[in-house]
Amino acid sequence: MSVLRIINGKVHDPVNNIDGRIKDIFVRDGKIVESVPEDSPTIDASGMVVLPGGVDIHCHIAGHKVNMARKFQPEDHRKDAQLRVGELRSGTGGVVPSTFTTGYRYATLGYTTAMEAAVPPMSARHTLEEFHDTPVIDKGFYVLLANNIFLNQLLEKGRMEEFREAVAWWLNASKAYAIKLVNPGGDEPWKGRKNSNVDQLDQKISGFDLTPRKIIKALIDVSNDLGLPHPAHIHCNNLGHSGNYATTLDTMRTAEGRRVHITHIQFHSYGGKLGEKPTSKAAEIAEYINHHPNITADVGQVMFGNATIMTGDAPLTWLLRNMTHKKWINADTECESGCGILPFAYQGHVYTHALQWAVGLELFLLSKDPWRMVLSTDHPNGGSFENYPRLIRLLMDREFRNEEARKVNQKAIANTKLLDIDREMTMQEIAIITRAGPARILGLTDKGQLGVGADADITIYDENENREEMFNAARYVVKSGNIFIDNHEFREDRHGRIYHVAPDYDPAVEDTLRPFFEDYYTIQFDNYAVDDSYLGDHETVKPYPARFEEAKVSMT
Amino acid sequence: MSNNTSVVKNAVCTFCGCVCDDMELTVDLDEKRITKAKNACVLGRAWFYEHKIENYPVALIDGKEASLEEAVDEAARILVNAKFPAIYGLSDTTCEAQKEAVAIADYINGNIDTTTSVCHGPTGMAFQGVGESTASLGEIKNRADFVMYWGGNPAEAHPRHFQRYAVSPKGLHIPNGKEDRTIVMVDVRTTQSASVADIFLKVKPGRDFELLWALRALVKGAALDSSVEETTGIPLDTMKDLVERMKSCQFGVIFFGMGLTMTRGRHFNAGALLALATDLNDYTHFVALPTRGHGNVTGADNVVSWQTGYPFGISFNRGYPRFNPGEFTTADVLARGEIDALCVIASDPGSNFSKKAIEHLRAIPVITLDPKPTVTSQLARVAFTTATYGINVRGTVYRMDNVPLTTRPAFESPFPSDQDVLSAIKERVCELRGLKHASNRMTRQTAKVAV
Amino acid sequence: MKLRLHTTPEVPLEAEVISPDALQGLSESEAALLPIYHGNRKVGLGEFFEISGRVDESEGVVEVEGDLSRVKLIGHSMSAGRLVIHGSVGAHLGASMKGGEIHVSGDAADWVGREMSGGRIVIQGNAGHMVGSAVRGSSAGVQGGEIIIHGNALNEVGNGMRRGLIAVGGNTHDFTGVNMLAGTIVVLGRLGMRPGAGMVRGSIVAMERTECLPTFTYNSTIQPDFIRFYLFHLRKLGMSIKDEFINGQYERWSGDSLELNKGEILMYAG
Amino acid sequence: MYIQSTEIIDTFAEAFKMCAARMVITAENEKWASAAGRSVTGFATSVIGCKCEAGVEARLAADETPDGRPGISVLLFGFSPDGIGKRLVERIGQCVMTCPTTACFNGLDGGEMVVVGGKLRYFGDGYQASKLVGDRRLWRIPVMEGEFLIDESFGVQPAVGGGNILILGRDARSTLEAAEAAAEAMRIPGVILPFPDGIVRSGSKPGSKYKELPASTNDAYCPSLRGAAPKTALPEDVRCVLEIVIDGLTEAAVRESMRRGIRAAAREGIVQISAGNYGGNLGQFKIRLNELVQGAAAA
Repeated sequence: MSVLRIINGKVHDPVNNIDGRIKDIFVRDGKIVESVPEDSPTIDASGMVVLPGGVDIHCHIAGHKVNMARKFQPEDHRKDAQLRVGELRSGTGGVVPSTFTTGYRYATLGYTTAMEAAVPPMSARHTLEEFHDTPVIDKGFYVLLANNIFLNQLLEKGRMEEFREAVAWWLNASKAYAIKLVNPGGDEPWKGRKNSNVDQLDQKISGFDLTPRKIIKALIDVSNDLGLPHPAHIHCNNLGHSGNYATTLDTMRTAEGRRVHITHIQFHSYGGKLGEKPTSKAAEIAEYINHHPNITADVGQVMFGNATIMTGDAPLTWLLRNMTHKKWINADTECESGCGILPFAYQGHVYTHALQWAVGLELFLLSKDPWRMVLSTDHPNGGSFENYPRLIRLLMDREFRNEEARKVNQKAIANTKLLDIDREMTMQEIAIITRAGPARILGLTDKGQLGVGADADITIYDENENREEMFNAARYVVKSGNIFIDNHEFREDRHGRIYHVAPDYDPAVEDTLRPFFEDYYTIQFDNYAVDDSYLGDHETVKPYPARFEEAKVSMT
Repeated sequence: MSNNTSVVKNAVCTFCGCVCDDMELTVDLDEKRITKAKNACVLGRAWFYEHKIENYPVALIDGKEASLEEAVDEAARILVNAKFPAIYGLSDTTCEAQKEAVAIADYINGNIDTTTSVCHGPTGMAFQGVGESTASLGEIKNRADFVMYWGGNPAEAHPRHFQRYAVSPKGLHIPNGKEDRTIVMVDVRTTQSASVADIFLKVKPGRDFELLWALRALVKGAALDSSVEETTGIPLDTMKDLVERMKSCQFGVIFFGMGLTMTRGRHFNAGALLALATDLNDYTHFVALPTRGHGNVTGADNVVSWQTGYPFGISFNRGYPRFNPGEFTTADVLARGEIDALCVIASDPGSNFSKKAIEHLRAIPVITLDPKPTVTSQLARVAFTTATYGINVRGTVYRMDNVPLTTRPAFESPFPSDQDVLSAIKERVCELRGLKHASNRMTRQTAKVAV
Repeated sequence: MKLRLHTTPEVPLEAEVISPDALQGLSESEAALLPIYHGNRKVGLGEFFEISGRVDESEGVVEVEGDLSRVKLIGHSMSAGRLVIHGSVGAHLGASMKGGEIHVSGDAADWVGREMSGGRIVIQGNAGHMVGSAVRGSSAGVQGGEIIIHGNALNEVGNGMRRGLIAVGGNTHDFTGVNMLAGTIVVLGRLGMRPGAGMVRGSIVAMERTECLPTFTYNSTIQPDFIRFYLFHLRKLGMSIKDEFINGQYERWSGDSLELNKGEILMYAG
Repeated sequence: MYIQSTEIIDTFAEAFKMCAARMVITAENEKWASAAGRSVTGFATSVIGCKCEAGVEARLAADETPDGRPGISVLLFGFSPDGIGKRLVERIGQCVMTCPTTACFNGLDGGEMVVVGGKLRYFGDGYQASKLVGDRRLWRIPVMEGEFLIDESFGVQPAVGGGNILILGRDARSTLEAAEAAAEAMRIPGVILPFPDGIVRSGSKPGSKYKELPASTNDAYCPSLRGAAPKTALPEDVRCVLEIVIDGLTEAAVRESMRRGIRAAAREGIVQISAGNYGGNLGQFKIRLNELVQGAAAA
């Protein structure tokens, strides 16, 4: 079928220890191969940098909450239209772009894989429908299970076997890729009378004989026991609150050495007293992670400008709403999750926003292992994914970073170590935090690398001292061996692939689940699971322990 | 009735926005009709029994029978030749068909609009202005001890709403069903629904906004002029009592209907109600939901939103979506005589739009897709007969609370699905416009504009 | 420069290039090539308009003639000069306008001066809905400038207005000044229902009494100097203002108590 | 040179660069506009002792004011825009905002803008509201009677202070009569005469034997000190001297005002008309009396 040669490019492929060497890459049928005939179509990448396609480990790009946020903000879309080009569909951009635009714009930046990070099982069908209309990129999603009433009922009764089977059933029923925890245990108090939240891992969750710690531990364990390619993906309790770094450390300790991923950790690295201004505890968090190879994290960098807060942590959004007096969405999903959405803008002159910005950069720069502290803005919570090129420049260019730091609230900057940090990330390190690292953390062994057998997801940039300009528009983007961007021009539209897991489970668990559904859900148990017709081009990533052990070893 | 029958369990009823998915349909496969619809309400039964296969032509051009291919070609030509074409309807078809319709609108640089613009469009606009606190219907079933209906008549429009979701069911925190709930009904007249209400407020016609505003003031403890009793017809003490109940419930919900959104004040009425529910979150957990009419109107909102960023009332005439209700909504572009071609999917504007709009409808080429002849299809240049979604067509539909479900068709139809026809029109449009593999200059095609 | 509509459009035209900014410095033939949209067809301005003369550099005057009621976006984003329209215009006249002046001898459709930030629009006839308002989803409408409608206007005049002045010679329809953040709306006739709903700050002045929402409180009947000041200003701009309005007493209602309660509706009381 | 029997001394008035602001104060009727005007210009005779100089410039008819009510215009002079801003805040706050029915508008276009209403607004204790008309922001400050309306900012332009004439007469009565006539003639648009009804009897010289005092009595012109003071400027038959000080928006206005004053004061009983100066070392403007009189003759 299709073949391609990419010659004379400067290749950064950290998985295969290639750090800026001129190397030719060969592609056949969507994979990297040893060689192809000399007369194959050829891209001469002289003077260019060749990287694996970018992998976004945590973003919000599809599903019910994203779509609500989308139709919520017509005023944001109208400033940023995506024109239709030939058969490529039009759309709108802004902080929460339309689906086609999301696919095209990720690809334009050189990203070829992105994982939607928070989907209640009931919204899985919706998410997959949107994935169908999100072209070019490969994707998958994490399913929200930490506030699932049925699972929590099993947990409080200590029915751990059934718990594991039920989690496996839910992963199958939703076609998810990984297990997501958001503010474990926080939904019940929120949906209850007082609109409250939990703030301690050992606090009793209203209505249950259960604590957040038990939920966290159980889901970390079940992710590992099922051998899922990606471990439990945790949005810790107390997001955004001063002093929350203690909760974050406590959550990481709860893993007891087992594999876990802490997401948008920037939002969880604050000192100070609750209700007062936050301070930076980035150094403490980075230090802990440096010494605990079982832990991986993505940063959740905040970028100045417009953002949209969208999270399963609804009580947090209510707090923010009462501060900003802006329009606000709350959306509860029966028995499964909560959700809050509001438009937001990070402003450099605001102490807290400037501190958040600096904390994120500190986390990147104080972490010793780039494989375990990877790039994200928690799009669109910390800012749009379209900020990545700028973020990369902040990491690679100390002078630029310090210049930017001087433009913002100086009290905030003074409360961080940012200006004392000399580190500038290398191209190889950028290749790790945007490609090789997230792919490895996800257990997507064919992504984030350019070795023989890997997926032919390749991006080629013009070398440019200004890294923001360089990463802003890839000159070539090859997705599954097909050229999507050809010398800065869009080529034909392609669907990406959907990645999901399907761990084995004992079908008997359905007998346990069915009565609960009949009593407390409003859709029939038999209509709940999403069938394969929603997957299209997909890959079931097999859970097997070997893969997990391998990943674990490579990280130590 | 033949012996060749089958039973479809857990079938999905797509008649109204309740989208009940516990139907048990008995199907006569020879006669191709549903003979029994267990669990269906009176409306659902009518829907299931009514849709049998009739001997209509698959397509008509100018009232004459035509082949599917001819009709697709003619439809595509009409749309491609039009300078201001519009596509409308979409609330009674699958999401798969809706996706194709938006694609066509994009490729012909036309308008896309759904029946939302004439039902809960104002709610959509209100949502964009003030947001909303909402929940899936199971949360109401499991938690709501205060349930209010405003400007709707679910007993007649959504007959199973009380029973399945909001009034009588027992739930996690509502062990005794209706006994554990306070039911409040607000309307301008005593409807059949009022009989379930513990409290019924008869608001003066056209005064919903004032009443909502007054309730908001009471919730916030803001200044309130006593003239409100006279304007709304509701005594202040009644309002105060109601607000106390709302503030002190465990979990409250307000459902609202077109009695609110389509009366004077429209999107501001809806906005006032959404804001009231949001304000109440200072005291307790409180949500609000529109009761949506058509079986998949919520799906239309979702599909159009994810593809364009906007829910309805969209123009692609400049090569990208623009949103403006009133400017691009179908009833308005028709009434102003602006569009020069219209494609209607599963809707009948010819029977319910304004006189002026229908006058213009008669003057321009119209394309219809519908399982049955309608007033609009009688006027159409090209009329397709399509299979009925849900009954004959598998696909995705969204319940009024945005929960997606997959339909379980009862029997096959000889007619193509809306998706099939629209997909064929889309392909033909692309051919006619030469969009296939067109040269795609420039990357990151964005227009930083706000015209 | 003069433009005359020579062909009636079959479907609405979108012609934001009809503005002194876009036409400045162009010859007739260059101007004729400026893109406008006839429905979904991009055509040259010359296909619908006869163009004569040039835009003089100092005054920047553009005159337009013909039934422009199907021509949208005239004067969009205009920043300087004068646009004189002999006839009626379509939607979005002077939207996002920043400066200069637009004068229309006939009527205008919806969205006159939406999101305007400076300059002045004068409509001799009536205007449609959404005069000087915010776009859907946005909380901020007019940021500055002046809109003078000699006739009537429909719903949502000044929705989300933040600064500036809107004056209507006749009546307005419902929700005048809804969600106003600040600014001034003067209506020489009568306000429709629910004026000032959700207003935060700002003033709505009307010459006929209307019912206020229950979240507005009657303060007193006073004679605020600023009304005199504004009415004099409007008189200088050519509005016909009766002396008794200038010298009159006004009922002051403050609201909306659901918001800051710093807005006001002032109704002439003789 | 002489006008009739009055000798116009060949000397010059030494005037200074100053800055000025103009308030237009309107009210329900002339009475209250004048009341505000009197009050706001009170104790504003000399920058030396009052930090500013102010006076009523003109009375305005209803059609000459921004809100169509009768009013007055007041000029206020000082040495810096900053200082003028402070004086305006103090004086308008105490004398105009307090005065029934008044409103206070800026009367100068352009120049440097100083914030006045924008500071007084805080009196509104959070209830104040602003109105923006074009680029002009007005503040509405709620008061017990209704509202006080004032411009946020006032223009301050370069101006001329310290124009003067000295009227040297044979006796107190005729000197006062001549000074009154002169002051009457000198009130033209653009100038004010800051002293009581325009006339000052205690002309001063810079410095004093007492260290704290910046100025002291002008002994050379005091009839009673003839012989006691080191030197006198008075001819034998002069028994009374009165001075008229003029501040104006422009040098031309000051000159015109002085010219009119000299003409009106020159008469039987007035021996000389002179002017005060410091030898030409301090002021930026030297207005020679002869030029004024000759210029007028030429015209």
